[in-house]
Amino acid sequence: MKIATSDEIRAIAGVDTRKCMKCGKCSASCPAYNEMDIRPHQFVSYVQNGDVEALMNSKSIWKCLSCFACVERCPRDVKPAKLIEAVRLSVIRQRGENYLSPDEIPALLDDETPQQLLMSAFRKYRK
Amino acid sequence: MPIDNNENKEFKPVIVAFCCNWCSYAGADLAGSSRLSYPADVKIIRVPCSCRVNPLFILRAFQKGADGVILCGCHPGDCHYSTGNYYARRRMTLLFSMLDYMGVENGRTRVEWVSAAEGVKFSQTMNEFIEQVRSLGKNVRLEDLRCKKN
Amino acid sequence: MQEKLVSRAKELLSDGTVVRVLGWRKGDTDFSAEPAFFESAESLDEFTYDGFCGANLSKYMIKASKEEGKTLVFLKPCDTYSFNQLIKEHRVDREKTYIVGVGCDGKLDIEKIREAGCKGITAVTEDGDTIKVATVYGDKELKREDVILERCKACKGGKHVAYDELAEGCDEEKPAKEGRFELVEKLEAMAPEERFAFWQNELSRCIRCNACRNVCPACSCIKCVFDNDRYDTAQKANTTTFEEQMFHIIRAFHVAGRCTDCGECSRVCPQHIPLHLLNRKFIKDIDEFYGEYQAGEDTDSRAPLTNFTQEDVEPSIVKERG
Amino acid sequence: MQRIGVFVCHCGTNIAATVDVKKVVDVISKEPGVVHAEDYQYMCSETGQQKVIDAIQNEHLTGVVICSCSPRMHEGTFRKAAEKAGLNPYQLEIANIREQCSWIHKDMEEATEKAVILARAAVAKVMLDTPLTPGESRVVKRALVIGGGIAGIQTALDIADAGYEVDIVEKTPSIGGRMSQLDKTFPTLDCSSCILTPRMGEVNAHEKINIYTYSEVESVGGFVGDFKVDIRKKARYVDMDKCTGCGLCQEKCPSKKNLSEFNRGLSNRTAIYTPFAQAVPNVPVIDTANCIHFKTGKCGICSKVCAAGAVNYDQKDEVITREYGAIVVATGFDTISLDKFDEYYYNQSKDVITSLEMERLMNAAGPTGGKVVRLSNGEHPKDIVFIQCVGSRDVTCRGKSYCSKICCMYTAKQAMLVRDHYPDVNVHVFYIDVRTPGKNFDEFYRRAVEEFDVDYIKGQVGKVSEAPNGRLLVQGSDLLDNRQIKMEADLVVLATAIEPSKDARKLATMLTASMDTNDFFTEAHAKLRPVESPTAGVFLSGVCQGPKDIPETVAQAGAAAVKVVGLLAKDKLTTNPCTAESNPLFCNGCASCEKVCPYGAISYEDRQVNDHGIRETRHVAVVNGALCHGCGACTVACPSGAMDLKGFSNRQILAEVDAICR
Amino acid sequence: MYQISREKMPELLAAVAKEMDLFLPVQNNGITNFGFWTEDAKVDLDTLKTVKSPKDAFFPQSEVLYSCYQKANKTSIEPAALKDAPFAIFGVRPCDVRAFDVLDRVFLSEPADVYYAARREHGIVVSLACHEPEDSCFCKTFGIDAAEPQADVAMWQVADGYAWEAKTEKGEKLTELVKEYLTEQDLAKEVEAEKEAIRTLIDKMPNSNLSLEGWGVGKTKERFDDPKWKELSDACLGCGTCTFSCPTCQCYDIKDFNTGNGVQRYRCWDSCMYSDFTMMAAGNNRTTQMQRFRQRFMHKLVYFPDNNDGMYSCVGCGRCVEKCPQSLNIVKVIKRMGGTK
Repeated sequence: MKIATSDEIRAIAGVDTRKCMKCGKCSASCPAYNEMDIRPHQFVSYVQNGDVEALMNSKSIWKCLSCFACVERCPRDVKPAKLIEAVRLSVIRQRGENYLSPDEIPALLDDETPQQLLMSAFRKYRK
Repeated sequence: MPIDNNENKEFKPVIVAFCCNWCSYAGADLAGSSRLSYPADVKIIRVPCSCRVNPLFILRAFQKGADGVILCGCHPGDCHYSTGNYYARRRMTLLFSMLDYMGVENGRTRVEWVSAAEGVKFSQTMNEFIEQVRSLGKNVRLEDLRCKKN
Repeated sequence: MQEKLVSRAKELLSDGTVVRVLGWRKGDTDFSAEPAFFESAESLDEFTYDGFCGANLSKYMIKASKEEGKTLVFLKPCDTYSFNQLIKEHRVDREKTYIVGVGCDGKLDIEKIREAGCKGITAVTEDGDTIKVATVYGDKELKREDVILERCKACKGGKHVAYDELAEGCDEEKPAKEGRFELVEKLEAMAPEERFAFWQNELSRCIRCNACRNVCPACSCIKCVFDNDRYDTAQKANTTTFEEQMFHIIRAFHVAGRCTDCGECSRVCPQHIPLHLLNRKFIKDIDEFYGEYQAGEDTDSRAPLTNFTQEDVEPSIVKERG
Repeated sequence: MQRIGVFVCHCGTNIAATVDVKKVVDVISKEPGVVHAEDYQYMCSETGQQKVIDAIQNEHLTGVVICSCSPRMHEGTFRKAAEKAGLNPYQLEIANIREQCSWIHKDMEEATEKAVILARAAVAKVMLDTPLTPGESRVVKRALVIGGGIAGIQTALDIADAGYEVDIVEKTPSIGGRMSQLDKTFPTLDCSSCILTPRMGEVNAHEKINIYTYSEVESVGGFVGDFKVDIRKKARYVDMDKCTGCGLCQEKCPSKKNLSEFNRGLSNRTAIYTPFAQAVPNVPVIDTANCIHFKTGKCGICSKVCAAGAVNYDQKDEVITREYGAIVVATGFDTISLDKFDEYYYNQSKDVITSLEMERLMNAAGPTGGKVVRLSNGEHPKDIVFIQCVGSRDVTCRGKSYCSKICCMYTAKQAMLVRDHYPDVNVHVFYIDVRTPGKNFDEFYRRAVEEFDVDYIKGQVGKVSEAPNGRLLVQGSDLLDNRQIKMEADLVVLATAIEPSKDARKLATMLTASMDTNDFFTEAHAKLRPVESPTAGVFLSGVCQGPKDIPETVAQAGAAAVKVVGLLAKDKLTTNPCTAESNPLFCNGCASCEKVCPYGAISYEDRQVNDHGIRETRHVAVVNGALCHGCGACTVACPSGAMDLKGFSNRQILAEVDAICR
Repeated sequence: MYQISREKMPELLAAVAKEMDLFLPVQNNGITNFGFWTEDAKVDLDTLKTVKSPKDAFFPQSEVLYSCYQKANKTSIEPAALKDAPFAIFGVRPCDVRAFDVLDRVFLSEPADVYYAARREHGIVVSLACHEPEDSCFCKTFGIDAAEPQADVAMWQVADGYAWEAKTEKGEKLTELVKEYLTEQDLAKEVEAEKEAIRTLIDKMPNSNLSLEGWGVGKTKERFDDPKWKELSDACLGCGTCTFSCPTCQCYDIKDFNTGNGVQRYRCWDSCMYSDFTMMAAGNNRTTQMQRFRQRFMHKLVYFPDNNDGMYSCVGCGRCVEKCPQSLNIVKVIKRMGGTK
């Protein structure tokens, strides 16, 4: 897997990571926090510090619900979800890095899962 | 910076420096009392504030034979009149951009913020600026042929 | 269209809403309509509104505002920006103005028609996008797009920003035309020597007739610095190339942030100097440095040169961007 | 014809060692207009000055150029000498041939040449000098203080104690301001009203101080030393002179369910009310929106029970005009609205309160008599969560980009006091940074942690919601432990950002005083003139200028008072003669100059002009010399050159340019 | 009569330029004006109307009259040198040739203007008949024949070149100088045909036969207070486009310029349309644009004929007709106030 640079991530996300004042409100707001190995607020500092590799290998990018609570509540306009999205895109845009394959779908299906969710999952986890 | 007198001995540029009374003129005085030398090509005109400098003055200087014009004022935020240098900054940015657009060498104009405490910066700035103007040579793109010295 | 405008003007004259009408009078040829004041219903028979009514009438409202009573003025979309700017600078009296907004499909440039090879013109008729030109040497058909004024090629989009009423059929907005800075960018991309040569060549034709200044709605000074002996800036002729530069730089600077890009300066220049490229350079710089700003869009915003932010770019940007 | 005298100073050897002074005299004496040129060892000495005086008188000089040290050094000296000789002091210019010539150059020829050029430029300028006379304007010996909080009170007292009359205008029914709402003050924990109330009494009793409560500034005219201010005294419907402050009317008023502004809506008050017990003046006002008499025409109980006959339903607003020499702005602050911060559940739950509400809750005179309770059910809380930086340091459109400065300390105070009064209550504080720069401040905060066991958590709260059991659920992060916290709480206290009073912007416009983007008043100079507005005669006191705590406010209030006293102590103001001046013949009234003037010195007038035979009325700019500081911003904004600056006129600067480039 | 082919023309011009200054229509970015010949100048003899007229050749837009210097308390005055060598003006149209006669009336009547007189004396005018007249032309109104240029040398466009005829002694001399490029030929028939074609075309132009009734000698009282002046001038911007493109306007201002080394006294064109024209202590005696506008046309059509044996000072070149920014012009004035069309 080709590892993206911090500048690329920032460019995709359109986010200035230097604006972060490390208040942790993103992580405080995150409903998927406990599922994540690297937490939303850490995404910001990892990108700032140039460790994108860890992020690309982290399971957090698949756990983020894209609920944008962190984007809404961030007082500094840093938008962690956009960074997570950018890292996720950097992964799935590469050949063979899709996170979801159609074969897996039948097993995941149940009556409660809306069609819409499948669609968005495909959009989010595949190129 | 030592001045290389051998290489450019012939060309002595005429340089007009507009300095605001409160910061930059005082900075120039400090450069003087600290004996920080810069070439005699620079002549300072004292103005109350950088915002007093009309683009007309700058063009007139070039017309009458100046090879470079520099404007010095208080650092943004430190203007004695609170806001003067902010206006000066916009005016000069646009004016210099226009001169550049018309093909006048952009090294002939400069704005520098020099506080009353920055004698060193004043002298350095002048040395740098003169060097730059010297490298550009005589101003011909904005000259008035009638004012050419015989 | 024209009949409707005339009858509306007559109505407003007769019901006393206005005491005079500012519009265009038919010329002695198809292509020589002139701005004119009409004070009676009969005189309005000479009123015209056609492709050659390019003149921006807003500046005449300075004069009209000094007269007694209200004036009806017909303004094309782009003229209304100039009008707003004049309001902002207290040069015209809104209370004494009744604006009827008129539509515009792009005004014609007789000089371009001549340049397209039409000599000895006896008649010009508009037929949609086709312009038919009858000449002593034979007839010609031209495409409107090819012979519209420079400014119309950068149309702001046909929106009236000031009016009391809109004439029929001109409420539809068109998209603003792209590419208004194309030529500016081309010049910026040139080497300084080339730019210098370009402008020196263009400005060398300047005859200092002051048409650009006198027609400019932003140049509304009672006494221009270039007419004022007090500052040694008065020049009646360009004696050297410097004075050409001086006049045009200072003029462009004085209207920077106030110029609505109405293009009158380029329209009237007898020597076809692309003066709008100076104004557009300032507009482009202002947009880039201080955020998009359209002069005349409103009547109360601060013009970029009478405003600032603490984070403004430094003048060194000119050097740094290369 | 001008007759210019040039005097070249040797300054011992300071100048003469590098500049050939004799040669300068020789060359400059041949300049057109120069009728006298001489050199001397020390021009600034008695003898040197006498030479200048003699030459002015003997040679009938019309202008003088001194080639010497920087004008910043001796311009004043030589101007005085010129004046003594009968020459207008502003017809003298200095050519700086020391700091800007002899001291920085080594080559004599070069330095001499430059000295000549500088002298020529000065001659060119002095030729165009016109005699200038500083104007004079009167000083009204009275100050206006706008705002009756601690800032206004302190400023008023200090000015009054110096012997000048002061009026305080306060928009609410009583002076006291925010400080009167506070319980204790950090870091000493003394009771706020115990220290404030005596001050309020002092103000009330001071013979030099006049208080207009329930009043607002309606318009401001004039300029430094001579302001004219219209003050609207809103109708109280209670006669100030007759009311004895017995309080019977409030006891009997049947309209009782109106939210108390003073208690931040946590309790009710009557329609006729004094905001709090120690109010000054202790005279109630009638809130007409809720008064039964005003709503229905019936009732009238207060009027009936008032033994003094002070209630007067027919009272009308009254506008009075007063003159002042100086104006102090002390308009204070408010907390921001939390409407955009739904994640904190403030609008949804009674148990989420702002810190200012917490102050009222903890105050013995407050709605609960000082008991900290859950407002939803009146129960004693077990867990209290404090959240810092609510809306502060927030660059989005929801909050304020600045630090509100006081929150860290009052949160520590409130947390400490809660733990002190109720050792059984757990107190958690979510913080981003704890900022304690101040005397005894960090010690105070550490005491909260170390002595009172307040639980400080580094992290922000993301969400407050209601737990199924009716308590509050606080979800936050603990950045140091890298974990997300979910805890239940009974009370959540928000350290809400403060912002300048809403009315301040309107006032700033009236005063032509500038404001920053956050609506804080701008100071004349951030470092050197922090209590003055750029508008002459307008001074700043308290939070209206920027967030600050009580000691800082009081210190600034005193500083503002000193500035006011310094101004009022003068009998006349001499105005700077180097001011801008507009030529009505060239002015086109475009108002560009007015927009860039930092002092509001430019206004517009319709003037009759005679422009070479054309007589007409024009809308033209007029500069008020008393307000103009002479920066010249307007001269460049003016496209027609109508605006010029005396002493640094366009022609003069152009002449200097010409002389230098010659 | 001689002939010169189109191909040979550049060589002829170069030959003239070698001997003297050569002033002729040169194209710059599509715009043609008179200018000095240079090796890379784009000579343009086809464009009928230059933007500016050739009057600069004799009466330049600005010229230094004398300079003053001050050196060590001494003032010296140096008058500008008078033109003392022949120079040629090439490609002047018949109307512009007539304009020189108008200027002569002003500058050569006593006391003669020495600067102008010297140039006039040394200038050789080579004119060119109007092969393709334009709609703005109305020279015929003033009795000018676009087919018959009156100059030192006259040229007509024929087949693959130009017919060349010297008409004066000066013209003969010039012909001598360039003889090697000319071929002697009988072109009477071709030239006559060209003249006929020109006259036919001129007659088709809308303004060729304007009536000058109501204008000319002695019409001051009749015209001066005509109410039509107001409506005609309402749109006038007061710019100098008409004046500065006009071949006969002769007003000038005299000004000083401080060069830093001395003072140059120069004169430059002025326009009676300008609000600061003839500004005096008491102001301009014409305070409204209507008065200035009236002055310009009254001067051309009434005052000048009054003082110059009926000679109009308009030659019908039509430059102002084409160039006025607001489409105001002398044709409209003549038509609307002259009674008949």
